[in-house]
Amino acid sequence: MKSSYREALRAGIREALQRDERVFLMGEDVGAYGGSFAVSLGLLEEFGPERIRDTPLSESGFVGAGIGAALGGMRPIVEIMTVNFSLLALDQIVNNAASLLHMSGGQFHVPLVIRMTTGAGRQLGAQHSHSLEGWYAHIPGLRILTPATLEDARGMLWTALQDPDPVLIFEHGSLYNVPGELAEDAGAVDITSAAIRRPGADVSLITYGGTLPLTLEAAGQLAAEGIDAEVLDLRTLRPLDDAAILASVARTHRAVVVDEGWRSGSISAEISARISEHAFFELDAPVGRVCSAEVPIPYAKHLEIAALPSVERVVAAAREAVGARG
Amino acid sequence: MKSSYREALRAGIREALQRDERVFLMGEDVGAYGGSFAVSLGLLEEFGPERIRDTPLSESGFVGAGIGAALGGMRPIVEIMTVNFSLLALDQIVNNAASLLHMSGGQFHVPLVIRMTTGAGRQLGAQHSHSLEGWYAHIPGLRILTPATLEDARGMLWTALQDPDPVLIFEHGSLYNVPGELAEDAGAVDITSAAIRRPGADVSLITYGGTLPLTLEAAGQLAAEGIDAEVLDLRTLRPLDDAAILASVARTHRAVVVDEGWRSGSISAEISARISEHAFFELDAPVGRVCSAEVPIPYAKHLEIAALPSVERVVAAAREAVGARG
Amino acid sequence: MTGPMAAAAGPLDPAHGRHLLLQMLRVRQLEEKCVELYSAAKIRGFLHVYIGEEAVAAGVLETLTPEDAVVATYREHGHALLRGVSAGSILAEMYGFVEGCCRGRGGSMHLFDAATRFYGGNAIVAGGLPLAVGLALADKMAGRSRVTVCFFGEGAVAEGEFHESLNLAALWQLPVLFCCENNLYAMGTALGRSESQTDIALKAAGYEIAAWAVDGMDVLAVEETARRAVDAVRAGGGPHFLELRTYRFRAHSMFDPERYRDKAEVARWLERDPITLLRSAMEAAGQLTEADWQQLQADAEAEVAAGVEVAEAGKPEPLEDLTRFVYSDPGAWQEGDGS
Amino acid sequence: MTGPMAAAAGPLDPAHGRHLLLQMLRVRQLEEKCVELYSAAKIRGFLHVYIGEEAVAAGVLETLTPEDAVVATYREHGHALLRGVSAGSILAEMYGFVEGCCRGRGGSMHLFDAATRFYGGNAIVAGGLPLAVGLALADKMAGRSRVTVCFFGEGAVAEGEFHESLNLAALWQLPVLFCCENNLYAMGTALGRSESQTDIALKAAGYEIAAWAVDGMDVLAVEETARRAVDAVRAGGGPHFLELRTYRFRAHSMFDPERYRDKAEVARWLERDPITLLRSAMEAAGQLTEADWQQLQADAEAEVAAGVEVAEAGKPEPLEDLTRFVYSDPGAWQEGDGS
Ligand SMILES: Cc1ncc(C[n+]2csc(CCOP(=O)(O)OP(=O)(O)O)c2C)c(N)n1
Ligand SMILES: Cc1ncc(C[n+]2csc(CCOP(=O)(O)OP(=O)(O)O)c2C)c(N)n1
Ligand SMILES: [Mg+2]
Ligand SMILES: [Mg+2]
Repeated sequence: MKSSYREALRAGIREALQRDERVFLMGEDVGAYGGSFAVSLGLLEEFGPERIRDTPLSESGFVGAGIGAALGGMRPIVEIMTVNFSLLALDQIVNNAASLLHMSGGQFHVPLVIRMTTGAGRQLGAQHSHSLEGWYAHIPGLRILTPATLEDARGMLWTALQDPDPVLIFEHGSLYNVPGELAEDAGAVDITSAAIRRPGADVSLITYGGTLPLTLEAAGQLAAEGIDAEVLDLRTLRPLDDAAILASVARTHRAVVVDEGWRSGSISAEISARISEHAFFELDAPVGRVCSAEVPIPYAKHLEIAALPSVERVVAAAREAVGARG
Repeated sequence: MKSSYREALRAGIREALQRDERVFLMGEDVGAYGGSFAVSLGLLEEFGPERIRDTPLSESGFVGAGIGAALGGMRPIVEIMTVNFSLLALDQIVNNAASLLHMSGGQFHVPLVIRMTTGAGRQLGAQHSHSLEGWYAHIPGLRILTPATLEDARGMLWTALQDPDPVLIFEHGSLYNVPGELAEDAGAVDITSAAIRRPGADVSLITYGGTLPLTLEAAGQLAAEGIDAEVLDLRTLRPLDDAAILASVARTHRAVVVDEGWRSGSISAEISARISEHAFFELDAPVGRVCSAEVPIPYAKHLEIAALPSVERVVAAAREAVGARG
Repeated sequence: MTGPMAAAAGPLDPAHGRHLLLQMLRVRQLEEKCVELYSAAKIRGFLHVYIGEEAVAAGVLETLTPEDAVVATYREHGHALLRGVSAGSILAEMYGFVEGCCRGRGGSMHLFDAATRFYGGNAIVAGGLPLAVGLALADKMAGRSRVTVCFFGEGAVAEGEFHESLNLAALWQLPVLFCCENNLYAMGTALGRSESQTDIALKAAGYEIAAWAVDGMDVLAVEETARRAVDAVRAGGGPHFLELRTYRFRAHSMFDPERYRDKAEVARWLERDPITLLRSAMEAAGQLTEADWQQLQADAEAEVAAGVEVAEAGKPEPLEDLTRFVYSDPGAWQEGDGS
Repeated sequence: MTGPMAAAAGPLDPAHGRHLLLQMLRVRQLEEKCVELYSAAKIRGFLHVYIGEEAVAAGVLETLTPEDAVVATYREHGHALLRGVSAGSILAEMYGFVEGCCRGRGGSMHLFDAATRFYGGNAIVAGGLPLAVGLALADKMAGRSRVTVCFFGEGAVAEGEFHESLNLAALWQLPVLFCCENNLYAMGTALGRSESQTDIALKAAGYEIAAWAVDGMDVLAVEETARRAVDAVRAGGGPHFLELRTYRFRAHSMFDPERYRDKAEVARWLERDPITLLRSAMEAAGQLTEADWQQLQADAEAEVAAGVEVAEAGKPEPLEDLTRFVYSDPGAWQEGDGS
């Protein structure tokens, strides 16, 4: 059936609400407004204000309340409008959600799911456009998901809700309107492994979330030049699926990571480091990285475009990797 | 003259207060209590409550007020007791301090210095022991300093205060009591370059802050086994001194990064990635990393020790780098 | 202290009345143009207009001197314009051009202007309040008798930063005027669904901050009350707080389908359009002729048209400068700068 | 509603009085022992004792059922003990041993216990308040008539999270009892130097939360007021708030040289030692003999001594388990768990 990424997310939320009465959705304007990006449109009418719970503008307060509700036996889905605003709730996320199980010696599980919009591309400027999912992946105790496809948008939530530990789901803002086909019976998907979205032999293009479409496009262009690129969609940034990354690199001996985060200290740095650590003598070229320019994302369209990963930059990085002596 | 790291920090603060009347120190218990780690002890008596300004427990509020005061022409030094608490102020640090200059098209400089304690080793448990300086180094617009020596504790502050942009200074809690010799005329130091603390030819041990002492100790042990390790103190984590890193690796062809941050997505990952990118064909072994175990730092002494970088682990990593085929 | 204040007692000086009318008209016309330009895709990103709330910025900003400072939100075109940022520079910013007040880096939500001490433009709800506290702290420590005015919506009251900021300002008796633009909604969330206690001025009083509620549709009342508050702040009376009761006539942003309020409510508020209210009052008092009115409109239109011309003639920042201003240009900043 | 409440009207049942005395003594003795063990380097890290404040935890916790939940701070040994966590498990935790309630991972500041629904132990000031709100939300949504009690110091009132939490609890009418332990200092910061308005109960009232201030040195008054509040919360009356006026007799932590308050002030408060107050009152009323008192002390001492034995016999967690509990053990958690 036809679906957009947004509709796939909504179907996932609806299913969770239907299947488990402990599930509820909480966040700013998820109800009466219909969701700031219309993901939860219509759910208030269907499930009522207790389970589609509008909150005041209190990110730290309602994220912390989500943690408490999870401790109390509920299965909250907390929506934060945009990743930048999640910084207001970081104390709760890091010092409580990610730490409680360990600090309590294994007693207190936090089965909480936090969803938020991430990424640039819509000219929203520096305070609405960061890509911090890779940054969050630094924190032990969290699981970080980045659905890039309709199937994952539809299916990751239910699996995340079964996880006894806190899961953060990052939805790239530029994906919401992406249309596609979704199986009628699409449901929960695995959240532990990366997926090969395009097999290839010459170079591994490793990406996730919002940059998957352009990476696939780059792979298409590379194919036209005779370079057979494999596209690996990480899907989960913490824990990383090392086996899938290394298996791909073992086949191609060359890798480029495509990541909308700022380059320094990015998840792409981690991937590069791991590949070096585990496949150093198999690599024929240094691991390339296509990241965002290290700048608070600018408003002007041409500057924003220049700041972000692009098909051209991925193609160029792949060419360079393939052309390197080795 | 004799000085501890703590006294060196205090001397730096005192000098700044004396030299520039726009400088003031603000934070929780910096005044009447004498500073939670006694860094500002005695300064209230000397400079009065306007300039040694105790704040309520409002991390976001007073860090933001520091940004505003900097915009208003002052030169605030804001103290946050411990890096974990800085998460409460992260919105102000990332969305305002780091972004204002760029968002305003170059109009609004934020000459703010934020100091905080970082790191583990004192059995304070998960909510007081994180090492997030490398994580902060991901943010464009910030400068990240990690004084490891008495000279740097004494001299980095003044230079940081001359910087038109926000500077974060991370003081490792285990260093405060470190004693040593400090020149009578010790003063401002450069904050742009890394420093070789021990020259060597066989392997580069790259570190900063709290792990410098143990890395030097490891180098000493390695010397006894005939491995001549160079110890590079990064001093500044953003921007990284790439030239110094690459020059050291060009000499040794082997590198191990020692970093108290959690391994995944750490500053050590970034260093590893950069070395691969710029010196791939000169490396004789993969870049090694000695980081903290990926766990909220446990209270129990034996667990805490096991979680942190140690002399033994550095020695082992250096041996492995030197022993690798290449 | 928390009931709405009555309007100015004295008779209105017609010239001043026309001036205030013009100020509101300038904002209205500028924003009507913004909406048009948004539809024409000249402006992108999020765009939040202030239409209906103009009396607030017009009344409050009237009471400031150039040395004072202003902090606002993402709904700040009007504040910027009335603070003295030119329409051209505002529009060019929204076009993303170098001629914009932030060289195109900020856009609608992030207008800044050093010359007029306009400190934004902040797209984080409540994010500007601590900045205002700090600006006021700097003035107090330097012994300057300047005032910092901080605008924010009633939605910001739920954020912890609101409370931390009010407490700091009151504790340290800082020269800041907090102006809460209570338009009853934060996006789709009605005040009663976000605050257990909906009397906003009462919250400030809880910090021992003098707080007055005022009819934000009556520009004269706003000006009168703001002047009293600004004078008190400037005289060293510590922070003051105004709750300005107003309404946004349009959607929250260009994407808002307005499912959360009914048309009848909007219609009722439209009858209290601040521009119409002042215009009618002045006409009734014989202080405004039809010709005056036409002239004011023409003046506002001309200014906006000139602004559009500036924007249309704007140039994009060269791509080489993408990462400029992440850190200060060497030498761009002199020791002693910053105030 | 904000003046201190008077003590219980009715006559005291002697057995209950002795029980409360014992509860306070248990905490006092446990902590005296902790201080001793700290000096002997058996306990490390930060250690914050509650000595002087025992009437608060004793009085409040007396009113709860096992189904209720408790959230506290880093100064929580007493709350943990009186909630039912054994002295042995608390002390073993501070020794860093597997027998500790958190297997040695938490230490003094991070005591947790699922069996007694003791949710910490939180070393981030105000960090526990949102958790308490969430626990109460879960109960309300599930239709359970449980109460969540949240303890925090008056220093926490300056944190934004305090305000966000009170507002959420009031807005959603959640079954939570906020207990502010106002001991007048946050580390070295006196209340008057951290709050522009120092009447804490008034702040809660600003959220339309029923708030009562009570003499926190009078365990009977605490119990009486807490019972009224807990009953009201349990009956669906929404959140309630107690300000418990108390004093910490000792330094903030083991590192605090106490430069910020003078000895005379401490001495004055020592005269209001909650244990002595109840003991004297009962002695005066002929409800407590010297033998009773000796017995209570001996009981408390015996309990602590037994606890020390447990701790001394404790074992360290094997190093292989260092990264255990970062994520849940597979199978450790059943679908349906969590309440
Ligand atoms: C911290 C934060 N949370 C959420 C948002 C998204 N958001 C933008 S405007 C807005 C409503 C704010 O309402 P109010 O403060 O009343 O101001 P108004 O828009 O009515 O002028 C929201 C929720 C944001 N920008 N920042
Ligand atoms: C967010 C945060 N800021 C600062 C600290 C350091 N700190 C620990 S306890 C304390 C004082 C808290 O005072 P109060 O809330 O009154 O509780 P009390 O210690 O008096 O029981 C401070 C500042 C902290 N733990 N967390
Ligand atoms: Mg509003
Ligand atoms: Mg206190």
